[in-house]
Amino acid sequence: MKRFPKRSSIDMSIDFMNQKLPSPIFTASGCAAAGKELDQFIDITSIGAVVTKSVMLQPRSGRATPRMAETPSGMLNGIGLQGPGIDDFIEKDLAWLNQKGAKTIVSIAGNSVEEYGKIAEKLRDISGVIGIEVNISCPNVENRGLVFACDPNSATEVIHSVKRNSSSSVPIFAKLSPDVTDIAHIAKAVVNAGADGLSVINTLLGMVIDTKTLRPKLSGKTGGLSGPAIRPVAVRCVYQIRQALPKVPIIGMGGIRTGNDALEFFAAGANAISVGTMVFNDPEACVRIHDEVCELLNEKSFRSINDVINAAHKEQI
Amino acid sequence: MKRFPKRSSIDMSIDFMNQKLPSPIFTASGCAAAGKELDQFIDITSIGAVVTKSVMLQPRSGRATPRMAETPSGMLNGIGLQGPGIDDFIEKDLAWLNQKGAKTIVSIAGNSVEEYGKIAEKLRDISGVIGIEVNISCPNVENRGLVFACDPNSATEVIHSVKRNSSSSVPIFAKLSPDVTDIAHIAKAVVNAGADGLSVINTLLGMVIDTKTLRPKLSGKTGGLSGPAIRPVAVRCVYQIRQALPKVPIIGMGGIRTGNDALEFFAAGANAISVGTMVFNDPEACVRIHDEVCELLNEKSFRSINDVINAAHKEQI
Amino acid sequence: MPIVHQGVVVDNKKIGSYYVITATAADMPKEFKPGNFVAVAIGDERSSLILRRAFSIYQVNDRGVYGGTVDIVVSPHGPGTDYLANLKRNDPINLVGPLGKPFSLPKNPVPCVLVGGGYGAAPLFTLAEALAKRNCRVDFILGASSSEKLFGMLEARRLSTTLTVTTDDGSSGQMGKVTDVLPEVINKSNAAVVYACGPMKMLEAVSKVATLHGIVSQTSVEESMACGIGVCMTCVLPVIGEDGVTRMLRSCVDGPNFRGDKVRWSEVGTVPVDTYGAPKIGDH
Amino acid sequence: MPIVHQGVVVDNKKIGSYYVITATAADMPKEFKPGNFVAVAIGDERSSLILRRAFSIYQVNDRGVYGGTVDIVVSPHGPGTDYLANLKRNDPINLVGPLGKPFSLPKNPVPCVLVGGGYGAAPLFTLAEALAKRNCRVDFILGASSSEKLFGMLEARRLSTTLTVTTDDGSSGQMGKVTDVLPEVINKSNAAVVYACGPMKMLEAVSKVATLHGIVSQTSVEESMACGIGVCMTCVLPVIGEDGVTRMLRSCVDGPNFRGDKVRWSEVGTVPVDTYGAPKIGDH
Ligand SMILES: Cc1cc2nc3c(=O)[nH]c(=O)nc-3n(C[C@H](O)[C@H](O)[C@H](O)COP(=O)(O)OP(=O)(O)OC[C@H]3O[C@@H](n4cnc5c(N)ncnc54)[C@H](O)[C@@H]3O)c2cc1C
Ligand SMILES: Cc1cc2nc3c(=O)[nH]c(=O)nc-3n(C[C@H](O)[C@H](O)[C@H](O)COP(=O)(O)OP(=O)(O)OC[C@H]3O[C@@H](n4cnc5c(N)ncnc54)[C@H](O)[C@@H]3O)c2cc1C
Ligand SMILES: Cc1cc2nc3c(=O)[nH]c(=O)nc-3n(C[C@H](O)[C@H](O)[C@H](O)COP(=O)(O)O)c2cc1C
Ligand SMILES: Cc1cc2nc3c(=O)[nH]c(=O)nc-3n(C[C@H](O)[C@H](O)[C@H](O)COP(=O)(O)O)c2cc1C
Ligand code: FES
Ligand code: FES
Repeated sequence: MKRFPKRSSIDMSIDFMNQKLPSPIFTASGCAAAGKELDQFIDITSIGAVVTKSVMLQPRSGRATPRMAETPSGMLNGIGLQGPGIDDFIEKDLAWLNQKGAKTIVSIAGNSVEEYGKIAEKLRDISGVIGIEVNISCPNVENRGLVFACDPNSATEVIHSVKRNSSSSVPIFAKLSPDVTDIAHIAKAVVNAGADGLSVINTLLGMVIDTKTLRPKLSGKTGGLSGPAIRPVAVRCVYQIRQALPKVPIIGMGGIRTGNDALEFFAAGANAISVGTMVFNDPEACVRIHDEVCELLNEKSFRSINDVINAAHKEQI
Repeated sequence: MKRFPKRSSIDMSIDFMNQKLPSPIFTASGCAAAGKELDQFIDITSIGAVVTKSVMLQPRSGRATPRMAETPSGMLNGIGLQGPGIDDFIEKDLAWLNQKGAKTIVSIAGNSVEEYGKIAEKLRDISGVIGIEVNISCPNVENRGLVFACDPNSATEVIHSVKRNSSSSVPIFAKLSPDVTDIAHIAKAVVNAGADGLSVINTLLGMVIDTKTLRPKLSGKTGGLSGPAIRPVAVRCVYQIRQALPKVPIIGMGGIRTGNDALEFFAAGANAISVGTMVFNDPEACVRIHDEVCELLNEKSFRSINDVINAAHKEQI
Repeated sequence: MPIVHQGVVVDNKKIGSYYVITATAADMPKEFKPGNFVAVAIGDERSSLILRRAFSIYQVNDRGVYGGTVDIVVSPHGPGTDYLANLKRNDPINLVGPLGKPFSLPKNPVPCVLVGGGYGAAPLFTLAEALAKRNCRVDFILGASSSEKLFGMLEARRLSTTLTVTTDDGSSGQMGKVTDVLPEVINKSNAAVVYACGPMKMLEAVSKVATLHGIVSQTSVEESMACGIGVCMTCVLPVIGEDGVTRMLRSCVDGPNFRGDKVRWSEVGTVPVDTYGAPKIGDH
Repeated sequence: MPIVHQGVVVDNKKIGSYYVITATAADMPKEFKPGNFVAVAIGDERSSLILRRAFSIYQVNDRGVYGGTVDIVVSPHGPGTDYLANLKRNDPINLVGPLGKPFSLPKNPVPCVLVGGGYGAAPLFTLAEALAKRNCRVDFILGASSSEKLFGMLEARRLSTTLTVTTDDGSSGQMGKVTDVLPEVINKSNAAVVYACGPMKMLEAVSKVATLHGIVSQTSVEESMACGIGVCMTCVLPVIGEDGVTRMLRSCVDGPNFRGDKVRWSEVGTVPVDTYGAPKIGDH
């Protein structure tokens, strides 16, 4: 029996760019594949949107195992962007999502500025795609493998190229890495480059040493830290970016486990949120969190999710 | 009854710069005050060194409460460097530590490059001080409040000024912030500036929103994230710095709770470790972890702590 | 000297809306003085809650069948207190204590009024016994929002000359606040000292009344604590010292028991501008 | 369809060095097929361990006094399995299941050899019953490092024509590995299929033997899993497809049961260079 959102008097719908969405709660890229598996547990058309696993131009095997390590209130992952490549993705995964009537945000990743553009090109005029999330936490092979998201210039180039090659009606979200000295600075750079919104945050770079072998546990040595452990960093990033950019749409994420966690992100400035790692713990998480947010807003006698967005920035009464 | 280290065949002593220390396990600055309170639970002369709360030139009241928030497997703090000022510190705290025969690493903090130098000057030729840890995670009032540790130039200036003003026989440790794009780059800069060693890492900048008020929970809005939650980030930082600087002495810290956690840091490249937040959970932690490391080395039939330091960088056999 | 003790739960009784937990505590009872507290760990190393929770010591027994034990009174309202409320007999529980400066006792056998708000009554019964030993007359006032939140009425009656009860909703005793009845109790008993433990607002009001009557008050404050042993500086509040200078004092080691007239109640949660070392520039 | 079920522990029995946990599971038994597994949460929202642990379903009961229940066999050796081993009757336990592709069963009534290493025996008993229903002869081989790590000998005997036991230390059955006796069992029983569950090294050896004898093997692999439901891509291993192309397949949804001759055993833990989409440049 799938879990459906409970009836509630709270208006959870949001105006997401030019789209009306039933809920501000999305999946997180890489934590929901392309929606099909989760649809056994929840009705994926009942959540705000399905953010798909970052897809690249070519099929990718990803990294060798071990690809993950558990950490206190979190996990480290180094999947290496395993995926079918954009053509297969459109033909199979996107087709399935469309036939289901799901709202899809396609996450894309590339090894070069050009590759990002090519993928965006392929997604032109494909129905069902309500947004493109640009995962710039990838090493730029043309720049000593420096991660795009950590360099304002490379980040800018990527967004330019995606924007140029995709249809103007589809909003572009730049997904930012917290592993930078000044995330608000990067945020401004990508928005100036044409990003319509921001996804905040990607994982933190971390390492776990296997004390049996005294070597890094992941085959890729370092990996991305996610889960409740990183929530305070994610909330801080959303807050800082909202301070710097009062109007830009933000999809907040990072360790969201409960409706109360989600509320922290909305108050900090998120217009929508993604639930990632906690889906592994609870496949129904997106719908459960939707219900929990409704209950909390009810207790606080708010009417709509819009009543709490940015609340932390308003002056204390 | 204080907890003393168990007898063990393992040689846990380290050559720390020009000093021989009985254990590679230290307290962490701000998590042990000036040793006196902890000495009720453990004999502070039995651990490697007491790293004292960062002291400034003048007495400081610190911030208003709330100063802390609990987070998943961690905590957020915004104390605001409450302290007696360097003169009182030397007269009372350091005097007590010396009379006890403790090995002390004095952590210092300043609002300006000049202030760091003045504090270092005051510590010249004061006995019992085996090292100075320079907490550069402070806003530089002369540079738009930009944190010294986040800017290679300011960091360099601070280390210069401390080095210039302190006696050459006392090693200087620069304590680095993980909130930077490239921590190895900062590490190289401060070592070139004369730092004899590095302390890695300070807290991550984070925020918790109180969902009752929908406002930041800490009076200072943001605070420092610490505890097991951040351990994978800390291990990664130590590993990256060891890769970049094969010889520099590193004091590793960040979420160390058990002997197994400590082993991760030693393998990643730490020559010594500091235990911070987990002391709040277990006042005997420093000694317990010492014992646990001994047991683990025994099981692995190592003879000395030096056998595992840097192990993760050696080629897999 | 405080100790770290890995103990077990001997008993967990629900009384009103509270849970009275008895835990083995080795030598803590020998070290105990009225007003001390214990810091309790929430779960083992698998727990995501790494900070201890502070609880006043309600009773101690230094040579029961289980050796030394301590009793605490838990009011469940969050993850830590909920966890403790659900503990069962023989469950492990890790305690650090006894912690904090105890109540200071009068040198002479003067009358004392003890005011407890809700679970704030917990530390007052061992205090009453200590005062009785010094031949001090003890009058009790217990207050709460409603009757099920009153704690220790029978004991309070047994240990006192008079017991006055107030509840906000009048569900038991007199309807109102403890401070509505405090002046009369002070006058009738000729009290020289008022001891109070409960919500900060209550402590503020009590110390005001005491000052008005020209008598001393000892208030047991409740500040959020990360370590409980004096090393973290999270539990501070502005207190005026002997020298008239206000300092941010740690309630875990300099308190939790402070002279009411020394605490700058209206400025708790701030750093008064005249505080020693108050920020000028570049605070962080 | 798998479900998320907040259940309770009905029973937890220690057997040898294992713990057999019976948990309420609502409708999972109805959905169950031999070879499925469940993903079990380690503690509640207070727990710092957020990833579920995977366990083969050992038994199911779809209409007991507690409604549907599932049994799992837990070998404690780390925080998660230790936690489960300590669960008591009526403790809450959260399950997701049934998960994974079940064993594929032969169309015809051919003889089958079932090989279980340690707790790897757990999924083989429901399989044996299913095979018996199809009139397949079943021969069992159980192996372990030593006798207390053998699981389900009595059941194995009851459900099979022959049972052969091996232990590394000879503490019970024949001293040695399951593959020392497998060839003879295959020959004697004229087996057409070998089913195996246990350590990866054992599975590799078993599938080699099966291939040598020109028969099929079904191996149930054990890869570290973060989600168990197919969304995270942590549990992959290189498997050759119908089209002869090697892909990194998810053991949680494409497995855990694979044809032994299709798994590139010696390259598990690597990405073979000829794998579909294998890295050329810029992998991360
Ligand atoms: C000296 C002292 C004595 C106390 N005595 C008792 C007692 O006898 N009985 C009782 O029920 N409670 C007592 N308290 C309060 C008790 O410590 C808190 O209710 C408890 O820590 C809340 O934890 P939680 O996880 O349930 O709630 P949460 O609010 O989720 O706690 C989150 C964090 O905030 C801190 N915190 C929250 N509320 C308080 C508070 N009121 N005081 C201190 N820290 C807080 C917790 O320590 C924890 O770190 C005392 C507190 C102090 C300082
Ligand atoms: C399909 C499948 C069926 C299984 N059936 C059983 C069974 O019937 N009985 C049984 O005792 N165990 C079984 N296991 C293994 C069991 O899942 C692990 O022993 C358990 O996850 C270890 O958790 P831990 O916290 O105790 O150990 P840790 O080693 O501390 O676990 C840390 C992390 O690594 C993962 N992990 C560690 N070892 C393994 C492993 N061998 N396999 C998968 N993940 C691992 C854990 O999931 C966790 O995320 C099965 C595993 C899989 C994949
Ligand atoms: C296993 C795993 C795989 C991920 N893959 C991607 C990915 O392909 N693209 C991406 O932008 N983010 C990816 N992420 C990051 C998440 O989308 C999210 O930004 C991050 O995990 C923080 O949110 P969380 O704590 O809720 O998981 C991945 C995270 C995990 C745990
Ligand atoms: C309450 C608190 C106060 C701290 N104060 C200081 C400080 O004064 N100076 C400093 O360099 N680091 C300070 N730190 C950071 C710690 O020394 C340590 O670098 C960090 O907490 C990571 O280690 P941990 O996870 O073991 O606590 C403080 C940390 C905490 C939790
Ligand atoms: S709680 Fe740490 S100093 Fe008081
Ligand atoms: S465990 Fe997540 S895909 Fe298999």
